[in-house]
Amino acid sequence: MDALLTAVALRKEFGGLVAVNDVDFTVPRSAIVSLIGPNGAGKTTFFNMLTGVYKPTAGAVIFDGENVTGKPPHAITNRGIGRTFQNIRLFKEMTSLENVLVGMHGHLKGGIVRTILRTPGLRREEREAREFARHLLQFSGLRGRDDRLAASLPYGDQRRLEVARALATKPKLLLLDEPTAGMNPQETAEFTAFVSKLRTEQKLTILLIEHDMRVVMGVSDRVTVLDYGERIAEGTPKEVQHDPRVIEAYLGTAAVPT
Amino acid sequence: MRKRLFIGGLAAAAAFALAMVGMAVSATKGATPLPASSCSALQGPSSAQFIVATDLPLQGSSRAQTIELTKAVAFELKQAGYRAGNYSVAYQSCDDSTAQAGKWDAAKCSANAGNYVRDKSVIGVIGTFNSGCAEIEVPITNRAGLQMISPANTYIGLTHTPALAGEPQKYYPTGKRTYARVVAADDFQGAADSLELKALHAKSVYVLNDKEAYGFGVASAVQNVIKGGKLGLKVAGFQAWDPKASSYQDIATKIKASGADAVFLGGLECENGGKLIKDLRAGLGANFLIEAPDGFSSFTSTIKDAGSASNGMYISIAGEPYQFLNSAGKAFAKAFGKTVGLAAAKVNPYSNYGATAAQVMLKAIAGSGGTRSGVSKGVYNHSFTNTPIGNFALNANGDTNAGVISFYHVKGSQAPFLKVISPPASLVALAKP
Amino acid sequence: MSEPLYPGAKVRDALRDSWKVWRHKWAILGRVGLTEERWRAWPLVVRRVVIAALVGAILLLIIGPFSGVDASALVTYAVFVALYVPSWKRLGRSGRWVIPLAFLLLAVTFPYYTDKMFTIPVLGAFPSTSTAVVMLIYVMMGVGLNIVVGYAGLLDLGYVAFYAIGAYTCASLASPQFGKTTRSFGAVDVVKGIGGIHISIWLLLVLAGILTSLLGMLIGLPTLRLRGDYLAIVTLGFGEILPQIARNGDNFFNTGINVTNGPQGITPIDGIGFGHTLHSAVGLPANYLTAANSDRLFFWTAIVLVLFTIFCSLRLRDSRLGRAWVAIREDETAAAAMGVPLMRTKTLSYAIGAFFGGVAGAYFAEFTTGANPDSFSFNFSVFVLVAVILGGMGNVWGVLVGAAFLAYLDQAGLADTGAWLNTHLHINIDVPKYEFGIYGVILLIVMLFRPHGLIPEARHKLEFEQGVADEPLYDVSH
Amino acid sequence: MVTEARTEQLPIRRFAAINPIPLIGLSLVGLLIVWLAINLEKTPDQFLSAFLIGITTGSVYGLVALGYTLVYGILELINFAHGDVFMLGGMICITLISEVFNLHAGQAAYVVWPAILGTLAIAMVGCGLINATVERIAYRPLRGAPRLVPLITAIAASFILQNIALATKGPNFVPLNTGSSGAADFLPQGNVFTFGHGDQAGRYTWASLIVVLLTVPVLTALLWLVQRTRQGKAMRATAQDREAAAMMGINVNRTISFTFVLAGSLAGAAGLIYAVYFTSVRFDQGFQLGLIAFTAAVLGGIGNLPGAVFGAMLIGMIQSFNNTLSWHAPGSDWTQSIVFGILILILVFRPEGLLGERTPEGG
Repeated sequence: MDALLTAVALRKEFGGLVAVNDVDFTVPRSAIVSLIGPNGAGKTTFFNMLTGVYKPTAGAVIFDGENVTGKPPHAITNRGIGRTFQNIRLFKEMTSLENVLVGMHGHLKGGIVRTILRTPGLRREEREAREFARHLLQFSGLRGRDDRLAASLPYGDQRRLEVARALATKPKLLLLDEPTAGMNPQETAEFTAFVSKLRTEQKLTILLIEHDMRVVMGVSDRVTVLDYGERIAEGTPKEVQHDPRVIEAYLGTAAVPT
Repeated sequence: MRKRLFIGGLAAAAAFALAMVGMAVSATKGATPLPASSCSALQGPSSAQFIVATDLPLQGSSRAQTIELTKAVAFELKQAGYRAGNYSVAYQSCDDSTAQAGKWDAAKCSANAGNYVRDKSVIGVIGTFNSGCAEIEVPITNRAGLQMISPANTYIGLTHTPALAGEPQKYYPTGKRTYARVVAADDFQGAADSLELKALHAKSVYVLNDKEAYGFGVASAVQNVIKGGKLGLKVAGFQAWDPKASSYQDIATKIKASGADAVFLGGLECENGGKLIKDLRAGLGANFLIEAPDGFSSFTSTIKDAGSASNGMYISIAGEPYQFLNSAGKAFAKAFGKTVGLAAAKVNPYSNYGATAAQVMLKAIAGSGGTRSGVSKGVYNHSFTNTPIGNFALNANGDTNAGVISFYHVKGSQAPFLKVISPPASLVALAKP
Repeated sequence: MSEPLYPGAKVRDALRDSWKVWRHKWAILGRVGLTEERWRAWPLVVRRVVIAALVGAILLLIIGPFSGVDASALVTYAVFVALYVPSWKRLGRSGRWVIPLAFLLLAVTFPYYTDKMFTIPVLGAFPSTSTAVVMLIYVMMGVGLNIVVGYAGLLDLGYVAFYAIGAYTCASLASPQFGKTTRSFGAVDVVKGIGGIHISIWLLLVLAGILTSLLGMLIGLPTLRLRGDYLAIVTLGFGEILPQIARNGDNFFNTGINVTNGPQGITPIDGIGFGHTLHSAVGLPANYLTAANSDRLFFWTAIVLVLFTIFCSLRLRDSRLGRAWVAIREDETAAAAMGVPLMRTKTLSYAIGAFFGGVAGAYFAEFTTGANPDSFSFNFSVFVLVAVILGGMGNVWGVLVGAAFLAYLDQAGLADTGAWLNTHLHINIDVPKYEFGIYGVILLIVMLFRPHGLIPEARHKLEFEQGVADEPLYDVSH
Repeated sequence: MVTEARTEQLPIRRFAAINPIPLIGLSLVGLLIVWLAINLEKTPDQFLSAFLIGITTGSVYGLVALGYTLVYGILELINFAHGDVFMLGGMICITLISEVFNLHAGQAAYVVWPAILGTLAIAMVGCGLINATVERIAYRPLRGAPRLVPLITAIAASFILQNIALATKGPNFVPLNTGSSGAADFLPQGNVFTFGHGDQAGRYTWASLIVVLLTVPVLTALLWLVQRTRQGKAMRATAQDREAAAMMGINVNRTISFTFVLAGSLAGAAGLIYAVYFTSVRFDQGFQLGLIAFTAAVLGGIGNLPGAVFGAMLIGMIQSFNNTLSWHAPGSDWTQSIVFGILILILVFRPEGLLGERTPEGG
């Protein structure tokens, strides 16, 4: 099993504050890896460095054999990393279908001249894109909601739409940032099943930030624990669960996630 | 369904038919007035065949002068019984300024010129006040053969002596002249202003301009005359003042450092001229020689805005003051002054020019045969006698041969007349770049 | 409803809620026995006739006392009824074109009937053809700016810069400006022996567009990575610098190089037209400026330009690029994470917006036969922005209406309104003087009460209908 | 597919590649210093005059810039209307001085100074109220709206204020009586000192000194207020994190209103100084000057109070040196372009300003 994504001594400082401190990290191909840690542990910062939102202060990110450190987000996305956001960040004034179509931006070609002339090739491309987008919506359980405005969808559907949109970028690696936050237990269970389905049906590698330990333990192959920007543990869910440093880190914080 | 569509279609067809009929029925009687959005109501008989329009900036600080000017033109037309020979002529006053800008506006000038051209009742235009506006309007009216007579434009390139590429032919795309002015151009004023500076014992002159078409033109004329070397003066510096600046201490410092002993303000008073004079006085002292052209000729505004700093400055105006006017001029000033409630000597010199332009226009219309091109025939190479500015002739370029410039010297809250200068032709010729 | 914060709050809330009368129309109509079900049960045509009759009655009440109902008002009403009452869409594919074609026909024939039309209450007469040309040019600029502000959500406060570049491109390359060289390329009616470069205006329209879009990219590249408000201020800066360059461009740093003719501006510009060969062969106008129906020619050409602008704008909106713009407007980070290259996409919106600004500027310069540095003030940028915001950011049709209305106000409406107010209320206020104060009030009111403009973009409208509008206008807790 | 070699030699070092921007910036500053030095050498008197003019203009810009910085610090809003509030302040002062108090040359100090202080108080209170009203009407209802929305209403407010001045005071410059120093004639007209000799002699008047001396206590008081008082703490807390401040029991709306009143009264004070020193105001001058002051605030690091004054002094100097010096100065034709050029360069290359610190991106 080779690594799809490797982070080497990744580091991020804000002013004098070290948010992520020389973290090494690996996501094997076709695995589901979780990144956990208490609030403020630097998980999202770490995510943002992987996806190019932040430039690392030091270190490197190797994706699929290519050094993508410091590349702009769209370039990283187009190389095959799709993501969702901790707080849902859909394009609220666009329909579900349009949201997904934005996700396909990097795979479509229409330039200005062809758009204005609306050439047959462009029409075909657009038609196929719409078909694929509908297919993705259906796959994500959003059948019949193509033309609803994203803002008007129920919460759970918005989460699904975010995933559908991320899938539209045709990723090799899917990053999910706390996807079950705010879901009730039933929705969470459904979502966990959906994540497993993604791996089996879409052949995706998945990296998960998650607070809900049941989700983490349920689906992950490997778990990495961050605390105060440091990697304090790494291993299978079982190993991590019994790691004394992990227990200390979680008990030491006021808000212990369940 | 089909039937309803049919009815709808029928209604539509009927609508268009009605529209066509409506178009056909358009009665025209008398002159078509210019649009109310930029022009006043028609003055004179509404059944008049023709309209003479004035095109002036009626807003901003030149307002006092221009309003009086429109009244002078209206007065002159009324005196003539709204008749020019066999034709009846009505009058409209159009505004080429916007209140926002407080001065003439390029788009407004262009729109006005378009209005005159389209309105076939307009047979002649008296205007413009600002040369920059004339540069826009003249080519437009020229294409329609519409004659313009300006009472105030002094920019040289409009009629002769190219300052810029293609002048003055570029203003006359038809090749025929349709623009004349009864006022002497900047070359006269530049020469007279330089002469006066010399007479006031200046040695080195700092020339300022307000980066406006008019101000830049007159400042350049002064600079060119001085640089011509006949007067033994020199130019210490030539620069613009920024009307939006909060202070001109910097300019004063520069002038002082340049060793100049006089400053010439080529520009308009409304471009923060008051503040400019104040700061020059403060930086250069109460006795420093300041001279300004007719852009500062609204004495009340100048003295009000500059306060005591204006004391001692010299202001030149093209034309003659009341006491130098011939009997026709004095008669006009008396009669017109009475209608607007001013003493004859207080009538603004521009009113005389406006009235003269109106007389020239009426005379030309009388012999025009009722066509626009006919009007132009009566303007060029004609002499005009006993007008409110005296006797003069317009040459083939539309320039006057009367190049008298008068000077005023500000004292306290008054600006009494000082003298007149008729600059020699050799000096006037130096003004060209 | 919370406690009113200050005395004005009640008034504000009342104003904000006033449109709810429309929302609760069924509750009100139900009192007199007309429920929504009954209404819907009526045939479509009957319903439309009722509505048309209501519209007619309202118009009669408004127009009647002010300017009197004459034949033209009746004809206008007849046209409205003919277009509105029959359901043209049911005619199938061809039926969809009836209404747009009718509008186009009305627009093209405008110069023939405008002076025969009734007087609009307060605002005065219908716009003249030359006013209509200016209106169309502003519409073009509005639609162009809408691509930047409405689609991509980038606040551009220096749109006047593009307009100025367009105007100066046209002016300097079709006038005696560069008098030392004499080049002529397709220009019509150049005065003999005058010197200068004279390129056909048609070519210059295209060239102006291309030059401005290049400049748009040049300005865009370093600045577009800035945050929204910083970008706005930087564009404002460019909008202030460019007129100064125009003003001082007659003598760059005392080098004697004259590009812009400085404060004089460049005037006049050559005529636009098809030349005498085409004129005698096919009857196309040789030179608009000398043609008898000059205004109409300018008007029809402007219509073609506006149609082209709208066409491009709509096509772009419904494309991959258009979606990317809206995505950036909504959430830049998310858009980037979905593979949208931010810089390139924003720069494109800038370039395309600039293109139309440049063409409009060039055409405006041609129409007014001159380019003058005084015309390029910050106020102009704000003017176009108000047009976009008033009509509804993002919605081409809204912007069209907004820009046309504002241009009408600017050219004639305000002056007419002022004249009307002064005669009827016996006051003496110079209304056009307060033009920009009035625009300020319009901006404020639109932003406070209808942030999506008078005619919101379809998606916003959808949102209103789904009842989101009952909540605060903006969601504070994201 | 995987290139092993590249995985082997990972660039695990700091990404502190050579950045050309500071180098360019430094060389520009170097050129500027050389240019100033040569001018100083050639025309020392002119240089000194320019310097003194720059300090005075900079002081006025500083007072206006402080208002921008205060508001931006707390709301992250560019309050376009601020310059117009300042202009209204100037109008109020000119009206009060020449029509109500009727000050003129030759009046005794015990008449002049109470009147000036009274004018100052009225202008400060008036402008504070105007600014707070603008906030109430144009910004508060839009709190939480996308950032650009209040920016647009700020422009709207600016136009409305301009038109209020246009309606009441007309389109022309509104002048004040002046004396021989160019400043208001009831101020002391004497020289603090003179320099140079003969025709070239320059002078520094009491009026100029008063302007600078008025700015210093205002800035000190402001710094004290923001850093030492309870209200200042509330302001800083609100600026840091509005929600957290609200949770800590701070009345956020009141704090914001207070900030606007404070900024407005600074504009009022600046208005007085402008009125008595520059002696004429036009309805549209505020916007332009406001933009210059905003540039100053950005230059010093927006949100940073001493930075605003520092930036204002710098801008005042740059303007004055450019306008006044003779040796290879672009001259006043280009002042506006230079100021906005600085604004653009700073925003593009160093948005945190000269004195500002880089903030956590997206933190």
